[in-house]
Amino acid sequence: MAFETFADFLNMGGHGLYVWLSYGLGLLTIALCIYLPVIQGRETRRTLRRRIQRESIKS
Amino acid sequence: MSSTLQLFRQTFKRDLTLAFRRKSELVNPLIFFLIVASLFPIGVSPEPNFLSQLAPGLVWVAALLATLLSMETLFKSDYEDGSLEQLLLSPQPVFLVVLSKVLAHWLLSGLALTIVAPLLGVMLFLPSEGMPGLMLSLLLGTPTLSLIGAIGAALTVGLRRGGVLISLLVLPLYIPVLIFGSSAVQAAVTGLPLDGYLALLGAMLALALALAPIAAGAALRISVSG
Amino acid sequence: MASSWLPRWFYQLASPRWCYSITGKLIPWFAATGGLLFLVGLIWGLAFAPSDYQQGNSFRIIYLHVPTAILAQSFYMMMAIAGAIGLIWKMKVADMVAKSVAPLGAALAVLALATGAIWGKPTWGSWWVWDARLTSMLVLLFLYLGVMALNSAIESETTAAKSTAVLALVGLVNIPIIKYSVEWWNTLHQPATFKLTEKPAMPAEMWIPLLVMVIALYLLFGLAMMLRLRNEILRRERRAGWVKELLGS
Amino acid sequence: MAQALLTAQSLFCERDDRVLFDQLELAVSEGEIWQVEGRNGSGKTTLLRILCGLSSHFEGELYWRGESMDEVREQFLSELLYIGHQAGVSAMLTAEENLHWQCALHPSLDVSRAQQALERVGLKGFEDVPAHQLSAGQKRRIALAKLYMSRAKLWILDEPFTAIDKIGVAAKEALMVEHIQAGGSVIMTTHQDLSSQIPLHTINVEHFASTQREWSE
Repeated sequence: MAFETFADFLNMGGHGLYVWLSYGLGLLTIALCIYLPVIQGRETRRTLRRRIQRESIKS
Repeated sequence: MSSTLQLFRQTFKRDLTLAFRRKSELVNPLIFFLIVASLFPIGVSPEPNFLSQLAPGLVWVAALLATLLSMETLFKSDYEDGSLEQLLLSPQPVFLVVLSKVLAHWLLSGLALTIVAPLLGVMLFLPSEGMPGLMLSLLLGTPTLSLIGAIGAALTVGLRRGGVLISLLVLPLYIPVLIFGSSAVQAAVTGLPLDGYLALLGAMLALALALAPIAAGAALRISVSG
Repeated sequence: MASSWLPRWFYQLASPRWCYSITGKLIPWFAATGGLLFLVGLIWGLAFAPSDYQQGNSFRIIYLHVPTAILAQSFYMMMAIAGAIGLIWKMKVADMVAKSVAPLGAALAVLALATGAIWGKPTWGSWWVWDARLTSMLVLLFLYLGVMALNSAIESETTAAKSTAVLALVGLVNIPIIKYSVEWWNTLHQPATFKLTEKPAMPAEMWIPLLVMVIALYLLFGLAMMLRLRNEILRRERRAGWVKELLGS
Repeated sequence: MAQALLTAQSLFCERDDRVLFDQLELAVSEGEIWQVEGRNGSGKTTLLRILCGLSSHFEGELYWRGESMDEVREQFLSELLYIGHQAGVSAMLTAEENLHWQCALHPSLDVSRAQQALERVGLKGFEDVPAHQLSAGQKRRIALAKLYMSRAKLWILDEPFTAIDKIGVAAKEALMVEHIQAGGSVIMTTHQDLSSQIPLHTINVEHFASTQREWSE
């Protein structure tokens, strides 16, 4: 462990703002990069399913 | 083989003829070049010492933008009137025609810019020691700009609003030429040897000469088939 | 597909259906190992790795900055190579891979730039410095943006895929030239200052978490890529029988 | 039996989510004139562009003289004359300059016949006039002059008679008959009715328009 206390850990030797800002941005980006395709996928599947149903009713 | 050379020559002649008949397209890049360069003294500072420091970069940036501006027309009218289809249906290699067109285009844009450049140098107080470096670097650098620009022009020829897009595609690729070109001028101003920079510009030109016409030919085929 | 000397999996890859099912099987593994390694690397890098004797704890940004920078570059390579495969073998899946990779690569480049800038503030005293690495990363981002802009400007999907492949390949040839020229330009303009990441001989307790983070991000962004790819496959193959079967039941 | 010059097998093409044609088969032999039929937007131009190799948006196989198109493309191009929707005439060049460049592009065009060809299409006296000063019909005729100069085996003509008067059309028809009698072939689209003297084969693109693989709105 490189830090004595949890407050030290948060403070990062005075560089807390920079470190936590970077990691916050990083986590956000990674989460979005994975989450967005997941909801897009759901959306695509839903519209395609609807189309297929419409097709099968017609024929 | 001789028919291939014949095609190269004919295309070259044709494009020069076309350029001279469309006078405005001929002089527009040059006027643009002059105007852009004169924006800096007005927009930043007219102070001679300051300008002479910036001059190498400014002239190069202006030359780069002027070349870029003129690139869009390279294949546009041929695309619109169907000449491009005829070109692609030629049994001759397409890259050769592209090369010939780029050469004609460069003569009237890049070379013309190179010749006008000393005028800009004077306007921006570029020390006279820098002039040879300026002209040599432009002479070696602008053909590379035209060749790379041809790829961008070929990729965007079928698009209605290709103008802004082509800059977006091509400008990042221009950065190495800009770096070495303006460094060469800077070196000339400070009295350092130029050979290294010129050799690098030459190497980039050689690479562009070898690859760009092929890439542009492929891009034309793709654009026309779309 | 004229030539037959390529291995069998190569042809299987060409099948969107096969690709869809194989990525479906791989995704949970990527998610699990990627997530786990990411957690390990994150905690290790943030809490356990020793702080740098010069930069202090701001050094810990390296565990995000370096992996994203590496990934941004290798994703570009992946995009260009996938594009080339699409051009040469007319492989639809390769086109879809290239298209799925581009936005992720751009996001990675943005992240690398952002973390670099944030790291720059305590190190250099300003948010932005025209450091060689940051500058070439910026140019890489421009290349990504160009590819994405071209792709969205062309209506026909096949034409868009081919055009972007050509552009990505031209960019690929240019990347080493840009890198070299920017580095050289940088040394010319600002004589050797404090570099962000170049450290002679990093101790093991510093670089092992870095390695863990690199692998973790490869897995996570690989996961994101596969998710995008699957959406793309569904969208483009919507008329194929197997998609109807898959979604109809 | 006359050898098939150009063969297309199981062509499939879709545009904007619409299948233009599927399983389209076509075999053009020496001495045949083929007319491609179909309504506007049914894919006639697309088919011609696929056949001559301008468009690669299709699935299926093309053969030239029985060999795969990919392998004999250059040979094919040297025996092809294509006049597209766009005439391929630069507005800023004169008729003569236009033809000379075309001859450089296509060795199958005989440059020594340029003068005569322009006369035949009624552009005598207009050789030195830039094309933008000519009427639409006259511009079209510059492109059609190539028919009189061509040694190409296969002509692919997309609406060649747009803005051409009756006499002009009749002359071109005679020329096409001459061409096929010499062993050439023609594939064309046209809205005009052709004279009944011409031995015409027809293919209707719409017959191959598939509704099976299509999404209805």
